[in-house]
Order: sequence, then structure tokens, then C-alpha cells
Amino acid sequence: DDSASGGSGDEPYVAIVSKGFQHQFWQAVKQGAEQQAEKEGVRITFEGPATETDVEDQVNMLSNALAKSPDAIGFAALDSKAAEPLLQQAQSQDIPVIAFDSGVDSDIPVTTAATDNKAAAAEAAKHMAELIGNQGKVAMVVHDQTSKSGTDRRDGFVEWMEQNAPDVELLPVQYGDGDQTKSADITKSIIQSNPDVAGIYGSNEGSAIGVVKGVEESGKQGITVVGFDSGQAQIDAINNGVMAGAITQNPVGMGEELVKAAVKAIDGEDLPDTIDTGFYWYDKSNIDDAEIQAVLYQ
Amino acid sequence: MPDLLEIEGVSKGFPGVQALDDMHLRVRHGEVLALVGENGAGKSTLMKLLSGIYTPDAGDFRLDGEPLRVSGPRDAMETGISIIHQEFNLMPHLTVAENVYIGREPRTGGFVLSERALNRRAAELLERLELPLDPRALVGNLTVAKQQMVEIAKALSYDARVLIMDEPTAALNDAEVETLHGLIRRFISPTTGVIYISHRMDELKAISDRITVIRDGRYVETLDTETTTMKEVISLMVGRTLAAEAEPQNVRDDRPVVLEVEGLSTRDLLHDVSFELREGEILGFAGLMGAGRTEVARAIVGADAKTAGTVRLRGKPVRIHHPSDAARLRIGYLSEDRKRFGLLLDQDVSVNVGLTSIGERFSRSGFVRFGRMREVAEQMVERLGIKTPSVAQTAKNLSGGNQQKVVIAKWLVKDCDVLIFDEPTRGIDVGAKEEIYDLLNELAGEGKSIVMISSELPEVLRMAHRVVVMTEGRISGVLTHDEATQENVMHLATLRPDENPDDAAELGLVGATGAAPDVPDTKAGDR
Amino acid sequence: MSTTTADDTRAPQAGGLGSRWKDRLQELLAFASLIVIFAFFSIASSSFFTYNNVTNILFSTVVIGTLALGTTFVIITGGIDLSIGTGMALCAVMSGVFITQWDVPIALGVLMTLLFGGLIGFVNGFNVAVLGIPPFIATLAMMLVAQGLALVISGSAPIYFTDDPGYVRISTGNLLGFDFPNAVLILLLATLVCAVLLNKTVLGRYTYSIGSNEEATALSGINVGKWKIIIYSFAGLFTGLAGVMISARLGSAQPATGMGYELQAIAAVVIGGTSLAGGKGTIVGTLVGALIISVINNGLQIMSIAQEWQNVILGLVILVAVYADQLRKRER
Amino acid sequence: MSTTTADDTRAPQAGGLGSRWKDRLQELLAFASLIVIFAFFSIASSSFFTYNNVTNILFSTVVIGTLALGTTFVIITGGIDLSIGTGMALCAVMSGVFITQWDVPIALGVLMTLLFGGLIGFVNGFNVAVLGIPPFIATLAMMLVAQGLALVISGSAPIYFTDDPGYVRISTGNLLGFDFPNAVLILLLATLVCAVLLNKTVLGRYTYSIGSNEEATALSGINVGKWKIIIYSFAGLFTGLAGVMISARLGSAQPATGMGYELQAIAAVVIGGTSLAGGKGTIVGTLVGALIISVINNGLQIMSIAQEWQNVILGLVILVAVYADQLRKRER
Ligand SMILES: Nc1ncnc2c1ncn2[C@@H]1O[C@H](COP(=O)(O)OP(=O)(O)OP(=O)(O)O)[C@@H](O)[C@H]1O
Ligand SMILES: Nc1ncnc2c1ncn2[C@@H]1O[C@H](COP(=O)(O)OP(=O)(O)OP(=O)(O)O)[C@@H](O)[C@H]1O
Ligand SMILES: O[C@@H]1[C@@H](O)[C@H](O)OC[C@H]1O
Ligand SMILES: [Mg+2]
Ligand SMILES: [Mg+2]
Repeated sequence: DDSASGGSGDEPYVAIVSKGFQHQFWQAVKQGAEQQAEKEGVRITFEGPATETDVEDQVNMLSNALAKSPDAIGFAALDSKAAEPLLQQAQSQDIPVIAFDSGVDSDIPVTTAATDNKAAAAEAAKHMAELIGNQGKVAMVVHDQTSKSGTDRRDGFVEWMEQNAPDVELLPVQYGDGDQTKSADITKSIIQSNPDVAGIYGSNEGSAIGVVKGVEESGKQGITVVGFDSGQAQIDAINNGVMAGAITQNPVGMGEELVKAAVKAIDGEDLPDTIDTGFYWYDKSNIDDAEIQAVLYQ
Repeated sequence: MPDLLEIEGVSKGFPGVQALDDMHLRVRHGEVLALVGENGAGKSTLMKLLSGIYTPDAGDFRLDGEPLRVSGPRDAMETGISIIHQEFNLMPHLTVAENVYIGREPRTGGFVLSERALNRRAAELLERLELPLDPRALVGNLTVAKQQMVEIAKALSYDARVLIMDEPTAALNDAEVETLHGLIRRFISPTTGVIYISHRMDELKAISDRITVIRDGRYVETLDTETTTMKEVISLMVGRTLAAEAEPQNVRDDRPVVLEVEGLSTRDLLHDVSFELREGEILGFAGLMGAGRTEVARAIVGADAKTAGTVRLRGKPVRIHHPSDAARLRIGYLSEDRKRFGLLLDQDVSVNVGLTSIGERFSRSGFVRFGRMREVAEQMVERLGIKTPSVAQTAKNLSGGNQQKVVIAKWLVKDCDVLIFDEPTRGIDVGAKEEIYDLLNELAGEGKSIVMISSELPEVLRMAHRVVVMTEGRISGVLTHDEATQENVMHLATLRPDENPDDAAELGLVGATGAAPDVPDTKAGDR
Repeated sequence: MSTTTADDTRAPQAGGLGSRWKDRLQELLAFASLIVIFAFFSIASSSFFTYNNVTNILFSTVVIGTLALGTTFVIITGGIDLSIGTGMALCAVMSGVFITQWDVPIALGVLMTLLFGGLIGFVNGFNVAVLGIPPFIATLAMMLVAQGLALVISGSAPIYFTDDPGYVRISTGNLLGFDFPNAVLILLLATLVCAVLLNKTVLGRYTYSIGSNEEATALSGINVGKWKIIIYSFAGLFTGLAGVMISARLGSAQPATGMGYELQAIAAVVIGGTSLAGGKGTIVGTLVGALIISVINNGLQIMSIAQEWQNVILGLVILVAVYADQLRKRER
Repeated sequence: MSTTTADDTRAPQAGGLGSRWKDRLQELLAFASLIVIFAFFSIASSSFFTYNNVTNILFSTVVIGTLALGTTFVIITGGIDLSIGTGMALCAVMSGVFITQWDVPIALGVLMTLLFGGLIGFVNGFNVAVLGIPPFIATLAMMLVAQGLALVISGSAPIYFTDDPGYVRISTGNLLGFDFPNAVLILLLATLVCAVLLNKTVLGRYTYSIGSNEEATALSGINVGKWKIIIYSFAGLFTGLAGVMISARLGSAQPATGMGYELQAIAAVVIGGTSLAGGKGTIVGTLVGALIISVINNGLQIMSIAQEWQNVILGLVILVAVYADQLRKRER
């Protein structure tokens, strides 16, 4: 039986190479993709490097995916230029590429299903400023200083603050690799050296939970925490008031859109340049709304 | 005319030890100067000063009257001082040729090695020196004796003025000692000289011109070998006279058998080795280098795999897969290679002495009784005259002979019924040797059974109740105390059943054509 | 014999301190580097030397410290254990399975997790001692296997201990009654236990012996294989403990974490003066090594040094600290 | 002398093939594991054994393979180099600086990058040989420093070689005229160079000698310190080369990458039969080790094995492969 390899089977095969696979966010994307695949009767595989700095690893995965001659490829680039030669190879093999999560700097992908991370971070900044009364020190614990999602969520936040909240003082950005323990330790150090810190922003799930842990462990009251993404721990933190609110993307939706687009591409249908999968601000007040519940993952 | 080498007022101290104190020494042109002294007297330290490994606290060295200042081993060699250290300095992963010519490899363009030239050169050297070594063999696979030969070859490959040999024969048997002496005689010329350190008194007469005795780091006296008896030398060394030629004690043939080995074979060497060890007996094992004595011992205690054979203890077959099985059955094995298989060099004396018995003697519900262990170690230091500032001294800081005593002590601490001692007196001074012989006799007297493997035939002959002789992995004979003469042992030790049909026939090997070394032989070794 | 007396007069000179005491001194000296670093940060930043921050530092040392303790034993035998990081993640996941899915009481669940860690260690020990696989490879393989299994067993999702608030208190509660997290207490306790085991027991003695000369130890009648298995299993208990500590702190078992922790733990051990060649090392040294790393990390964060410089400085300080240590050793 | 004959007769048994030849055989046997694994995947999946995929595998081995080659020398001396991963990232960044910012011609830029790698190695060697810092610590410190510097120098952003398409061709071009990436060619060439250096030159001889017995080597009059510095510097060249290869492949220097590569490279070396204790090892073994890892990774991905299981299987296969290797060694 040859079903493991290549698109020679009956059902179309979509190979998805993401930026990661172990984290909740990616598991949610995968889940969405699988649901949609089931519906549409396509077979998918979902893979990603262990950490989001493993650019070479991802390129290897992409070339291995191409070796299986899939009918379409879903791709979230860690570094869009690094994959350019492979994307060209895909094009020459007539394999449509659907970008997701992070845009690919190239006109080869037929469409991109993604969150506008800068806009999302700006939204987080806006809520932060509001919550602290537009003044005071704000610290940022960011998951990565080189990846696009990291820098966009940092820059989107910083730029909004600089333009709209001149009385907010931003402390030097600290990076915690999205690791909860490390982010918690960093948070405690921040609080230690800036006892008057008014708010702390965590730029993805691991960072946000780390910030929550750090604030809790420091025993300090009254610090406004704004997070990113969802997951059980963040939902709990919002419910019990340690976290004021967070931005969530729509990872399940992203996975669904990705597979939908892939099927359309295989069928030769036209696709829009971008599919905005959207983001939402959620806090205690709207967390139980159906619209929000639909995009949160536990 | 000044002497070849002059040493004046040299002192060297280590924490807690004054190894050398106002030492002086002269080596004349064209002579072999023997340097003797008890274990820890400072012989090796003096040589390390000469070769630039240590720097002296005080004193002068002169070569041909010129002040000699060596900055390190390389400098020493370039100045013409070549040394064979007591502890080997070999690279086990390199071949014989590579070891001998390390740092002086034939090269093209200064960088690319010529393996062929190297091996050729080494082969020539080995042939000239008549050393039975394969230039391409890995040194790590060689026995101690052959490694010693590599050291000798290396030292002689330099254009040395002064050749220093620190116990070069400790691992050699008489035949090999002979070869070495031949080498030394050929090395000696009017412009060269040799410092020869040894604890084997018998060879001093054969090789040295003069003998310098040192004690406790101080110069004692220098004697002309011609006009001196060894007795005098020994009494200067140890400060008393020793009993002359002794005989094995309590030889009886009505002793019950304790250990019975039958048909023991290993993949590489041993063929159908069978013998019995009786209660309270000292059973000597003689043979030439590589005859397989060490391998027998290792196979018995489970350090190496057996391919066939049974071991019975007091008539009951026992399974020994690992030295710990042997230890549980109260069979102990003291290895011939103290550095590799005997000592924890980085640990202190007390831990080394106690190691065999931590589980049963020096612990209570899992906790080590360090106090008790220290006490016992101190007793051992006392009993064996181990020269060390305290039992807390690190083993590697002890002199070679004292390290050997520590290894012996380790097995005395454990109450074993069967003790297999492989070259137990290697590197031990004459005085202490006597003490160890007394100790072995004492142990045997208490009913312990002892296997004594030794390359020093006189030692075997004076200690062993019976002598097992091995050749080429087989037992070629077992001699009673009365039969065991130098000639008889050597005859059996030099039989070559593998290539000499007559020898095979003499050993009763059926179908021995010399071409089939692994034909199972049924009745080698009379019992 | 005459030589004996000759020496006895000289004995007190060197035996005075005794090698044990020398070792202790050594530790104190490694400790000196820590003190200097600590003093530096105390002067450089007023927020550094406060009760709260010192507690923070200790708290942030717990996980790496726990891993480092166990692995000290393995390293002293001359081995290495690369599986402790992902093994810890797997143990955390198992703790989640035991406590939240099988509904085992917390105390029992913790015990089972420790034993599961011991099992990981046992397999490592078996592979090393019985199959003769080099420790680096055996534990590298286990590192990969544990990483995969943590994901498989957890379904690649964190397991939350939301319904077991008692579990979180293992780490963050204050059993002592004042503001001193249990986690730190447990680390100190574990350090004490390890120090006693390493210095006072047969296990410790054989750990040193094997590392010092494995063949000589075996020929002394000690079942080296058996003891290696025991030592790796024992070290595994600490992988389990670290799994409990990290998941208790986070209130969840994170299956994807752990990679890289092994390197930090080994670094702590080695900075603490334990030799990767085996035969040498101390528990206090390991704790000091772990503290050096976390003090530097914390201090640089407190001083708000730009993060890309933090690693540069951490690297340089480690270099200097170890170099100073070397110098002192040579001097004595 | 009678013993002469006695021993010569036995010589053929032990020395018959010559120890070098035994080593060669050993390599071939390690190679056997690779063949078995390769055969398995070829049967399991039809997309595996195709020209394209084999080229993929080789291509994906380039970076780890290059790092592993250099580090083989260091490991044979009994040392270790943890700085190769992040050092590679730093070299990639420097290459970017040289070529895109200083506008140095590509060939010169590459040369400067190699030398920069050599400089990193030199500093490691100096710290080890002159300051006496254990290799683990010295190179761990360098790992941290290099990681930080890569971020500092690049401003934490990738440096793109967009205007230097020639640079990318270093990796992906086909100098041979058919579809065979230059990167693979360079890896094979580098392997050849290393094999020659290790086996045929003074550098190689002293590498083995130092690892086999450092003290004895020094006592034989060899300037061990000097040679260690040379060996580490030499290994550093390969860090530089790997930096070029990875940035050429990706068309960009990624400053945050690299961490973890050191472990993979060391694993390749050790799987290839080099002992971390020093004195023993081969270049071919290292290449085989690196290939074993990438063949397994590729094969599992080609077979679309669920990703969480991939590491589990990788771990188990490494274990089995090395165990089989051990068995064979024991048998001979
Ligand atoms: N590195 C060292 N540190 C401490 N003490 C040492 C060191 N080297 C030698 N000693 C001590 O110096 C004394 C002289 O040792 P040395 O090795 O010179 O004796 P030796 O005469 O060669 O003895 P042997 O016959 O046993 O080889 C001994 O007491 C020994 O313990
Ligand atoms: N580690 C080893 N590797 C390979 N061969 C070995 C090893 N040890 C011993 N041998 C071989 O086994 C043979 C027997 O050596 P063994 O040590 O048993 O002899 P012996 O009678 O005790 O003589 P010796 O006086 O040399 O100790 C030797 O020829 C040697 O080449
Ligand atoms: O792009 C990813 C983001 O969407 C998620 O939140 O966390 C990891 C990121 O790299
Ligand atoms: Mg000596
Ligand atoms: Mg022997």
C-alpha cells in the first residue's frame, strides 16, 4: 500500500508545514484543519519544527513534503525568504501553496489565511492604556525577538503606545522564549526593579501565562496584565481577575480556512489574496459570548 | 675531567613530605649506576627533577661539568637525557611505532605523515633492539610487559647521553631482563651513562658498575658493585639484614581441595586449563610473558568471559560472571596492573584500602563507617609499612611501591578464602618484599589458599608449595615443591605446542600438527 | 618497620586538614565567586538584595537545581544524563495523568511521579550498564523518546491541575508559616539528602569509586553494573521531583517544555566543580553552580540590561568565575 | 630470544588485519546500520529511494555534518565544543555583515567568515589550553556569548543576501552541471579534507595522541597547549563553514538559530563511534552518524508518521543502531 506517500491515492493530499507543532496554538490550527479535511474528504499531514527559530529544520520539512508530491501545500513561514527556492519548486510542480498564520513574502502562495498581528497587538495596547488610565510604566514580555509574530506583536504594541499614550512609559522589552517558567522569573524581576509597574503585556500564550504566574508569585496586587492567545490557564486568569483581558486569534478557524482554500486551489477555483482570520479582544465581560467561545481553545 | 652527570645538594618537598633532602649523586662516563632505596626513598622524584617534570627547591645539576637546567621533558631529551618513567607514559590508542616516534614522525612538508617510513623506522629500531613487538600493534592491547618494552624502545630511540631507567624490569621476566641488559651494554659508550633503578637485587650485580643507596630522601653511600655483596646493599637500604634464602613453608600434600578449575578456555588464549588449589596452599603460577597466567586469573574471577570450563569451590560448581560474584564467594583477585585495574588514583589511601569491604565491614545500614575504615587503613599502613603522610593522602601521590602495597592491603582487609595475587611484589623494595612473603605465609598458615602469579622465578620457587607452569595458553605442567627447579620450570615454560609437534606430543596433545591451535586438548597438565 | 616511624613524625603536616577538609575548602572557594557576584549586584541595584528578591532567586533555582542534584551523581560516575529535561516534562505529564485523570490522592500521585522518574533512570541505567551503550547515546535516545511520549500521552495539550489546588501549594505554599515558598524548602531538603547520601553512604562511595576507576572498582568485587543502575535510577527520582516542582509551580503539566534544561543543569553541576571525567564533585558545589547561574540571570534582569547582552555577560561571568576557581586550586 | 617466537605466532590473531584495518572494518559496520535503516525506508515508502529524495537527505545533512566534522577533532582530543551551534549563527551574521554591509566580494567574505569561525575556535582553545578552563565550561560560555553577539550585531533581525544571488548558489547551485547541490559537494569535500588531515598529518596524530593520554603526550615533548589551540581553531573553521552553508541555503543569516545544533552534531559524532573520552574516532564514522540521523528524520517524515511519534522512533532506532554496533565490536 502506498497511501503514506504522495498524492497517488484517491483523495487529495494536503501537506501542511507550520511554524510549530507542540504548542497549543498550533494544535488548535491542526484541529481546525483536520475538521475541515474530514468534511471535504481530503487527507492532510501537519508538521512543524520544535522551536520557532529552527528555520533550517522547517525548510527540510518543506522539502520532504514536496518529495511526497502533495496536491497542495499549507505553509506558515518562519522566514519567508528562506523558503523561496522551495516555493518555486512547488510552483514548477504545479502544487498550489496556501500561506497561513504568517504571510509569505512572495507571490507564489495563492492566498494567505492569517491574523494581522500588528493590528492585534495595537488592540492589546489600546486596552492596556485604557485599563491603566493612560499613564504609568508598562512592561512587555515577548516570546521571541527575531520571529515575525514576535516582532509584530512587540512593534504593534509599542507603536500604538508611542502614538496614542504619551504618558505611558514602556520599560525595555524582555524576551522569555514563550517559556512559562522563564517568563515568570522575568516578570518577577521586572516587578522587583520597578515596584510601580502598572501593566505587563505577554505576547503569546506561554509569555502571558508566565506573566500571570510571576505576578501571582510576587504577591503584588493591582498590576494590569494583558495577554495574547487563549488556553485554559489564561481563561482561568481572566475569570479570576489576575489577567484583565487578552487578544485571541482564531486558530481553529485558521486551520479550517487553510484547508478550504487548499481544496479550492486544487479544484482550480479563484481565491482572494488574503483571508483575514480575525482576532478578538476578550475579557471577563465577553468571555462567555458564543462568538468568543468559538475561537478560544482550552 | 668532570663526571658525566653531577647532582649536588638537591632538595624537593611536597605538602607533608620532604621527598629529597640535600641529595647528591655522580654518574661517571661509560658506567651503569644503580640507584636503590626503599619504596618512597625519593628515587623517582630525583629522576623527575632531572627530566624537568618537577623543579627542585634547591640544588644543582651538571652535565659534563656544565650547569644543567632543563625546562621540561622536551628540553631534557634535547639535552640528551632520556627517561623511562616508572609509570608508563604511553598513548594506548596509538600504535607501537606511533608511540615510539611521537613528536618525531617522518613527515613530508613538515605536516604530512609517512606511515610507511614510520613503520619501517620503528621496525628497524625494534629489530636492532631485538624487541618482539609489532610496530603496528595498538599499545592499549599490549600486556604490561610489552608496554614496558615500548617504553624501552622509545627511550633508546633518542640519541641520549644519560639514560634513566626507573624500574624497567618490574614487569619483565628473566629472559626479557636479559635482553634489556644486552641493550644497556650496547648503549654504554665512553660518552654515555645509565642510571638504573630497580628493586631486583639479583640484576644489580649483573648490570651495574656502582650502586648508590639512598634513604628517606638522603644520600647514604655509593659502592662498587664488584667488591660489594648484595647483603651489604640491602642492609644499607633498609637499615637491617634480611634472612637469607628461605624455603616454602608448611608444604603438605594432604590438604583438601578448595578451588577446582576444569577445562577453562577463553576465546583468545586459554585452552582447557585445569588445576586445583588446596586449602592453606600457595600455588605458584610461572610462565613466560603472555603465557596466559593473568588471563586464567581474570577468567576465574569473571573479569573476562570464559568460552568453556567449570569452577568448583569445595566440590560445588559455582557460576562466576563478574568479579562481584567471585567476591561473594570470597575469591579475591589482585591485578598485575595497579594503575589501570588496582587503584582509585584520585581517592585517598583509606578509601582505596577499604574499597573491597565497604559493603560488609565498613558500613552500617547503608552508611559508611569512615572512622572504622580509617582505623583499619591506618593498621594496614603500619603493617605493610606504607610510606604516606597519612591515610588521607591521595593515592597518586604515593611512590610506585607504596601504591602497590595499598593494593595488597585492599585484599588483606577483605577476608577471602581464595586469594589470587598477580605479580604482588611488582615494584616493592627488598625489605618490604620479605614482609609480604611473611604475610603470604601467614595467610596460608591461617588456612587461606593463595594463587601467586609471578614473573620472578626465584620468588615463585621460594614461596610456592606447588608450581603450575603455563605456555601458550595451556598448562604445560604442575610441579611439586621438590620438582620445581629453575631448569624444570623453564623447560615447561618454553614448550611450543602450537608450532612444534614434538612439544605438542610431550604435552600429550592429540593430532597436534601445529596448524590447529584450537583443537581441544583433553589432558594437558598433569594433576 | 623503620620507615613507618620516619613518616609518622611528618604525618601531621599534610594530614592536618585532611583531604575531606580540603574538599570542603574548595567548595567554600567556589562559593566565593557566588558571593562576589552577589555583592556586585547588591551594590549595582538597590532592588537586588531584598528578602523578596533573594527568595525570587532561590525560587527560580528550584527546577534546574533539582535536576542538577540528581545528575551530579551520574556525572560523578563519569556518565552523563541528557534525558533529564524532557524526562522532567514526561514526569510532569504523568503527574497530571495520575492526579487529574486517575484521581489518585496528591501525595500518592507525587510518589508515583517520583517513581516514574526513577523508572526513566532505571532504563537509562540498564541501557548503560547492561547493554553497554555509552551514556551520552543512551540518554540522548531517552531524551527523544521522553519528549515524544510526553506529547503522545498528553495529547499535545497541557494538563491542568485546576481541581487540585493542593498540588500547586507543593510549590508555592508556605509551610513554614512565613513568606518562604515550599519549593525552596524542598530544594534545600533535597540538597541535604543528596549531600548525606553522597558523603556518608555506600551509594555515594561507589559513585565516586566508579567514576574514579570503573575497572578497579569492578575488580574489587563491586557489582558495578548493579550500582550504575541504582545510581541512574536514583538520579531519575530527581527528574520526577523536578517534574512535580515545575508542574506544581505552573499549575499545569507542559508537555512541550524541558528541552534545554538538561544543558543548564549539567552546566550548574560542572560550574560547581564536578568533573565530567568523573570521580570528583560535591553537592554543595552543584547548588552553588545553579545559584551562580540564577543570580546572574536575575541580577541582569533587575538591572534591566538589554536582553541580547545578558547572555554575553552570563557567558563571560561564568568564564571568569571558573577561571578564578582554577587559579585558587592551583595556588593551594 | 625465546619469547619472540612465542609472541609472533600469536601476532596474526591480534595484529593480523592491523589495527587501522580493524578501525576501517568498524566504520563499515557502523555503515551497516545506516544501510539497514535506508533499506527499510526504501521498502516502506516508494517516495523514499528516489534521486530527489536522496539528494534531499544529503542536502539536509550538510549543516550538522559540517559542524560534526570539525567537532570530531575536538572530541577525539577528549574535549567538547558546545559553542558550534550558536557560533554558527554568529558566523552567519558576520558573513551577512561582510557581504551585504561591507560589500566585500563573496569569495573574500566567505573566507573572512571561515577565519572568524577559526577565531571563535581560537578563543575556545586559548581558554582551554592556557587558562585551563574545562572544555565544557569554556565552550558553554562561548555558546552564550556567541548567541548574544549574533543578536547584537544583527540587531536581532535576519540579514538577507537578496542582492547577492551568487551567495545562495554556494549552497543550492549545481556546479557539477546536473542536479546535485553544491552544498553536498562541499560537505563531501570537507569530509575528504578532514579524513586526510586526521589520518595523514601531524595534526591528526596529535589529536589522537592528546585524547589518548594528554600527560604522556606532553611528556613526549609535544607542546600540547599549542596543539590544542590549533585543533580548536581548526574546528572553528567548520563553525564558520557551517555558518556560510546555512545562510547560503536560507538566503539569510538567522541570528536566533543555532541553539541545539551542537547537541545534534555531537550526537552524530558519537553515533559514528567516536568516544567522548577521547583517543578514538573516525571521520567516516561521523559522516555516517550524521546521515543516520537525517535518514531517520527524512524517512519518518516521508512516511507521514505522526510527529510526536517521530522522536520516539528516532530515539529507539539510535539506541538499537548503537547497540548493534556494540555487539559487533564485542564479537570481533
Ligand atoms: N606529587 C607528589 N605529591 C606528594 N608527595 C609525593 C609526590 N610525588 C612523590 N611524593 C612522595 O615523595 C616520596 C618519594 O617518592 P618517590 O616516588 O620518589 O619514591 P621512590 O623512591 O621512587 O619509591 P618506589 O620505589 O616506591 O618507586 C614519597 O613519600 C612519595 O609519597
Ligand atoms: N587487553 C588486551 N587486549 C588484547 N590482548 C590482550 C589483552 N590483555 C592480554 N592480551 C593478550 O593475552 C595474552 C596473555 O596475556 P596474559 O597477561 O594473560 O599473560 P601472562 O602469562 O599473565 O603474562 P604477563 O607476564 O604478560 O602478564 C598476551 O599475549 C596478550 O597479547
Ligand atoms: O505565530 C504564532 C502565533 O500565532 C502564536 O500565538 O504563538 C506562536 C507564534 O509564532
Ligand atoms: Mg619510584
Ligand atoms: Mg600477567
